[in-house]
Amino acid sequence: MLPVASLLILVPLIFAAVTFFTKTKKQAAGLGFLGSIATLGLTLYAYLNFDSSTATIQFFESIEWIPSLGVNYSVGIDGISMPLILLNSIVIPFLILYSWKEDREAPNRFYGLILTMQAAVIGVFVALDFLVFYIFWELTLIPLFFMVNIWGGEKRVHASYKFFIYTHVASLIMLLGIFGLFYASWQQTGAPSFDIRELVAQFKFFESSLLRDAIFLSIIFGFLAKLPVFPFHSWLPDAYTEAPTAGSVLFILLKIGGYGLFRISLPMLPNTGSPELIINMLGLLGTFSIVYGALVALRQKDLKRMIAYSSLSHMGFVVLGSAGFIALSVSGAMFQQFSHGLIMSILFMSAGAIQTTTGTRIINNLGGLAKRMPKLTVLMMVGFMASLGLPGLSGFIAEFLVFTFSYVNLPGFVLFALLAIVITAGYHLWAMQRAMFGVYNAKLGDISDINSLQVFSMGVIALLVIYFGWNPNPVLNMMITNSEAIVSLGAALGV
Amino acid sequence: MSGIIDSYIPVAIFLFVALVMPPMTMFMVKHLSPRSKAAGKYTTYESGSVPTGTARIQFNVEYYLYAIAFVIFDVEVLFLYPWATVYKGHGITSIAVAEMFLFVFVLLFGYIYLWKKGALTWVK
Amino acid sequence: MIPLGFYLGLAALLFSIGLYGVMTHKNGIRMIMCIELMLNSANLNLVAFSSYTNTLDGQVFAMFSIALAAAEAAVGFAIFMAIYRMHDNINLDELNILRW
Amino acid sequence: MPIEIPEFILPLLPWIRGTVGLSLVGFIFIAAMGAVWLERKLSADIQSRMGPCRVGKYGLLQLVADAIKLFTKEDLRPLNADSLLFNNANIFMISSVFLMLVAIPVGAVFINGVEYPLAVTQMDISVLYIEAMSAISIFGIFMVAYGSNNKYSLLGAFRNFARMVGYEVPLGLSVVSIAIMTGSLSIVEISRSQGLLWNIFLQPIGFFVFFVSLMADMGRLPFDQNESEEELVAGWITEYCGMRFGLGFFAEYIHMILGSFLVALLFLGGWNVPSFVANNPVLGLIAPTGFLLVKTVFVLMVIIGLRWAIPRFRIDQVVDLSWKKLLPLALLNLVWAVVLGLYLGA
Amino acid sequence: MVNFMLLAPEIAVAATSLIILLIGVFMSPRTKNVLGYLATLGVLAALVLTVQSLGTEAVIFYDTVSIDALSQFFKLVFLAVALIVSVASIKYNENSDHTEEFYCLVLFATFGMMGVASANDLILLFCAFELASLATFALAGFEKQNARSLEGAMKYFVIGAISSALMLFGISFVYGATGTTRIPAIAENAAFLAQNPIGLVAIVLLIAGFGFKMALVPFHMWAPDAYQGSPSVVSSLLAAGSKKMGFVAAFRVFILALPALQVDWQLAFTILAVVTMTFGNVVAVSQTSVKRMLAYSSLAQAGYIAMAFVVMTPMALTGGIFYTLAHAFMKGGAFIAAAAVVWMVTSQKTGDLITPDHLDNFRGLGKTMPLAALSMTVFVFALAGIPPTAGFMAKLLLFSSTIEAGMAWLAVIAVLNSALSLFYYARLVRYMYFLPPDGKKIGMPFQYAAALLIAVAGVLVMGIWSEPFLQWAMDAAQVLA
Repeated sequence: MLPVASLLILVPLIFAAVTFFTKTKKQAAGLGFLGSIATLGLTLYAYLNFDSSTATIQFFESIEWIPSLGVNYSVGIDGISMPLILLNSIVIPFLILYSWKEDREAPNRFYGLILTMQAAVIGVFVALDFLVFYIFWELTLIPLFFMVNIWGGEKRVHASYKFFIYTHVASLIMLLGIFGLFYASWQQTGAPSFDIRELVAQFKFFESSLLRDAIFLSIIFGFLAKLPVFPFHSWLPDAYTEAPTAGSVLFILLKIGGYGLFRISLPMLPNTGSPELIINMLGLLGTFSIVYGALVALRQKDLKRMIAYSSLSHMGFVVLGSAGFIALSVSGAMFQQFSHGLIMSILFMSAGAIQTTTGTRIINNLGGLAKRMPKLTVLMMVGFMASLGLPGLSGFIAEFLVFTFSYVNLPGFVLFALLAIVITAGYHLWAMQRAMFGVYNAKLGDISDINSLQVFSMGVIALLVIYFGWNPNPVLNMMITNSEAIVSLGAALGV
Repeated sequence: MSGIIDSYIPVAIFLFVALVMPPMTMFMVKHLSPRSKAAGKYTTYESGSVPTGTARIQFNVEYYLYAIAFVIFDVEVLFLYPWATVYKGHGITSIAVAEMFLFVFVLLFGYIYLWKKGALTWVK
Repeated sequence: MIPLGFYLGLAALLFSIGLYGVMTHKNGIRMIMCIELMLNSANLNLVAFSSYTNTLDGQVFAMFSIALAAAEAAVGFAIFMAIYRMHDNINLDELNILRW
Repeated sequence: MPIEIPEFILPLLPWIRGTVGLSLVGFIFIAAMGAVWLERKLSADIQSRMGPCRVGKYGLLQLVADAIKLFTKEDLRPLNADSLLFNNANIFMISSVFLMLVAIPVGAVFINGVEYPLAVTQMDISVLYIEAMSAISIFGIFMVAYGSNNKYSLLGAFRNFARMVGYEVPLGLSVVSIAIMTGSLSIVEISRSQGLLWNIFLQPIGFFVFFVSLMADMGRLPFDQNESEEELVAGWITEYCGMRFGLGFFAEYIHMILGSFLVALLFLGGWNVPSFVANNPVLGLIAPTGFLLVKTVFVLMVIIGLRWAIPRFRIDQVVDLSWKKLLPLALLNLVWAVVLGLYLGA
Repeated sequence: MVNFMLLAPEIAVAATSLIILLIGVFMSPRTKNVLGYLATLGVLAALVLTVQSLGTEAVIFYDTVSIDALSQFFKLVFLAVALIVSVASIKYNENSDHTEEFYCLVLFATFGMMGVASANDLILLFCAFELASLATFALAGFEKQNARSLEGAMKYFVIGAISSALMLFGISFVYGATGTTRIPAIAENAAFLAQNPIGLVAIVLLIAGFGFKMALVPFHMWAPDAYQGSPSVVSSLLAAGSKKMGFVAAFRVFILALPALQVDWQLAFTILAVVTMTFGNVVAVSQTSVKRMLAYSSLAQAGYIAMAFVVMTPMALTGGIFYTLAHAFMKGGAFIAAAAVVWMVTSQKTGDLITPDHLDNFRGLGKTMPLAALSMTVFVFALAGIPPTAGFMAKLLLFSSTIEAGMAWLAVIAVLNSALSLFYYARLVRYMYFLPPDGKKIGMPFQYAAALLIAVAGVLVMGIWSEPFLQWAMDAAQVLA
């Protein structure tokens, strides 16, 4: 067996390093593409060798790193991380293809950063040691910061700093929580360890419920701010909007907040001082994000900003599903992460294409684009429909699972959140109608459709959206296996 | 302890006398000497011409360099004194001799440095 | 025997005078003089303690500190001299290129 | 016949010694007057002149006449002088020589073969003490020069300063070399230890360094750059007149005499006499002191004679001599002393 | 007979400096470059000797010198700094007539710092402290024609001299109350000191004395000026080396000698640490001179390290000690990078010549001097505590141990500060990479490059392969426990 987990980090990282030293745009893009394809190959290899019927860690590797602190370099893949790795590995080659023909300065850094980002995100997904986890967690900041800061829109400086400081503070607070966990468990067992699974398992043995709450809350704060959900989201619209298209897509692929929720917070949740309260809080945050995101999206004039807020709304489903805390609602939340990554990639790519061709993103300045850009319109339609949860597309599966099964535990919240479906449908269709259909806005001049590479890359993703809408099992199976494992911990406690 | 203080009591007496003597002498002079006033008597002497400007002018920086060199080497001597007094008849070990040579040797580097840099030359 | 308190009192007084001087004077030379005063008050302390505890460490210490004070003054004067050549005065108040 | 000292006097003994010792001041004053006379006469002889001869036999009373003159001269102070410095400078010069005097033994008496040095006080660090006190005089000189606000004075004082600074170090180093040999910084001990062999023979280089440095320290020709009459009028003392000048002048001569004593004590064997002389009840009282005085006068005459043998150095030559010649020589001597000490100690 | 081999590193450093001084005066300015290599060799030799002697323990010279894990760790710190500085200074001193003085002073300063690290006696501690201080005073004012250098040096000198007077006065009380200057003996006899108000006076004076060197607020006034004004290589020595000397002295004096007064000094350090880190970070945000910004960030870092005195668990001490080494590489390297920029600005005559380290001069450094920009990025990210760098590991140890000790509030303050610090570090990175450059690409002098690479290697190795360093730091902390 190949050491797939390590290779998944190393291959993009090495390609990124080489890409940084390329001279021309062609070399950079080519190398980037090669790197992402290699990663995709590795991922497929891992996927094919993956046993989705068990919740245990597979492809496990561990090397001693700092023994005096109990730090090991240990990585592995399970049903929580596999779909997200898959998502990353699938989207990034197409992202590179999508931006193949764009002209920008310093292409070597651009593609290098994309690959670095991929490595960092996969690193977070495969890490089984808190220190390794945190290192990759922080590493994701750097490429995104640069992405926004170099190639972003007009307010890129402001947006990049806001994003950087905001999420960095959140991760530091999470780090404090990790420290608390580490020392409390050290005291408990007498041996230092940074192993995620062991620390999570030790969590329930801590005596002081105050300590447990403090640790849990500070860790989950980091995840929620990264996700983000309602009160911690203020970096999101700026960063998503100001980022270049590839940056926005990378933001979408940054599923580490939700991943942390499933990997670390949910198994700990039943053992906190007052799980009921926390579940209700999470449900509240999720619901609020759904409704708030949808409402604000409705008001947006900027197409990209609207998509950003709709992304916030979608993230609410992740939290709501997690808070539902039964196997199917949690796997719904996981699936939401996966499908959201695909859908939003299409949407941001479309928005990017519209901006580059027409020079504007303001919905009111567009109009009738379907006549001049039929291919784009079709693809964007697929994205929008999936985003609003049309049955037969992947978005529907996720939302359906979340709504249906969260209702068991959190009926009130779900009923409230159902409101948002209407609004979501409303703003999506309204935006579509204004931007793509109707009379062509002559001011936009003579514009042409997206190029064939873009069609190809967006088309493949759209096809995947449709495919997973009909047959979610390839990823849903492993999600359910793991969700059951997570939830069974809580079931024992009667939550 | 008291022996040390005792040996300084005469010093105190002498110091007192030394402090008193000049003022007393000058007091005597004041009463013995004649007095006559003339403007020219109270100017400073500048080879007979009228003094110009103040005498409190800046002086050559070389004085400073000498002062520093002096301080350095005088302190060296300061450390040598206690060592010198115990050199004989106190069973001093060869290591103390070696250490003192090392000390002087290190200072010698400084000395050569000063010399080569011209700090010991009056007119550069 | 003179009580230890007298030495300590004198030393404290000298030290305070030195400290006051350092804080109020802006002239470099005066500051060095005040610092020397502070160092010497510490030496006085050391020697007084040495005689009252019947240990020699204090006297040895005082000797070293005298030597160091001399070296310190040498370095300080060198710096002030260079400043004087540039600014024609050594008022600390008037040296304010570097701030905030 | 041991002298019985009553119990109650013991604590007062230092006071008594100090007070009695003040008589030494008188002795030294007279000696200083003698030295001035000696210098004039000697100089005259060297230059085939008469020298003082009007007042008293061989002009012996010339100094008394000078003193009367000084006492009755008007005390002038320039208007732009700094009176605080100007008026009090003398105190420093006089203090310097007085305080040196306290520690210098001017001889010794042997009573029943037991040695009693004729020093006001005996300290175990007397050499160091004397060096320190000798250096005080420069404060006085500088106060005069700066206080009188005269350019010649200040120039003289600065030269004085440069010279003093240069020669303190070799002086100190040569004293250290002697201390190594003796194992003590007490002048009495050092003098006593030369019973067999004078230090001048053991450390000829050291003697040379010490003697030259001492000359410079005292400001004797050829090292009187601070006065250098030909260029600086009278150097630092230009504005001093009358008795003020007299006091400074006197302090210088006392300094010279004390310096001669030091040379005799440190290098020329001190008051050591063969033991049969010392044990003689009569000779023991006189001979050691007399022997020391003879040596001192000899040194004094050498110092005076050198004035006419060597012209005054330029200031740069003075500084060169101290830093570039005497200092290495002194270090060489130190090494020599250490080696000698090891050899003699073994 | 004393085993002189125990002092071999010190002897190597001192001998090198004397040899440099001696042969330097006989050389012409053209050939003096050799001296830099000689100094580097000497420092390297000392470094090798120190590493070789790791693990030995001895107390020599009548109990005045203590060779233990703590002293050896700090010797490594100082020698590492000296290595970086002397390599970089080869370029700085090119064609200078004062090369030998520069290296002599650098090595003397290092020698003094090493002496402080291994002092087991307050006399030696004070003397070595002063030796290092005096050498650095002179170094700070090394550019005699540069008004900034002189002003920085003067402020440094005046405040440094006051601090040494305060320290000496404090030491005199400690000596008076315990009757000894040996550190272990002081700890034994400290009972009287603990009951008497004199103890408090001594603590205040000592904290003030060491605090100046550590540049803790409010004793920091000199630091920004001196760091900004001094030649950059010297700033590197000051920030990375001389500051650590204050810490090792404080470790020795407070923790080893005065544990009886722990309550008092712990309280003082709590306040100082919090104030220092907050002040440093807040002020650093608004700086336009990079060296000054680094100076304020250095204050903040001192505040973090001072947390070790507050927490006082073995883990925290390990963290503090580890932090000093990490900070030596990070800050030392950052100042060397600044030195490279100053060199670029002055040799190319482009940009703001009056403040050659102005932020504007860092514009587009990624294009003009890619290596400097890249390593500067590594350093500032390390300073901000971003993994996988030494700074991250150091903060991890320090902050986590604070939580362990139940001082979550302190950890939160520290963490928020460290987040704030990212703001100005990121700004520097932005200037280097995202703003257009003024000039063309410039060949980087290999001496600067070498120094930067050493520092980068240090930062990364300590971050990635931390185990041996951690072990050393733990051993060192063991001495204090």
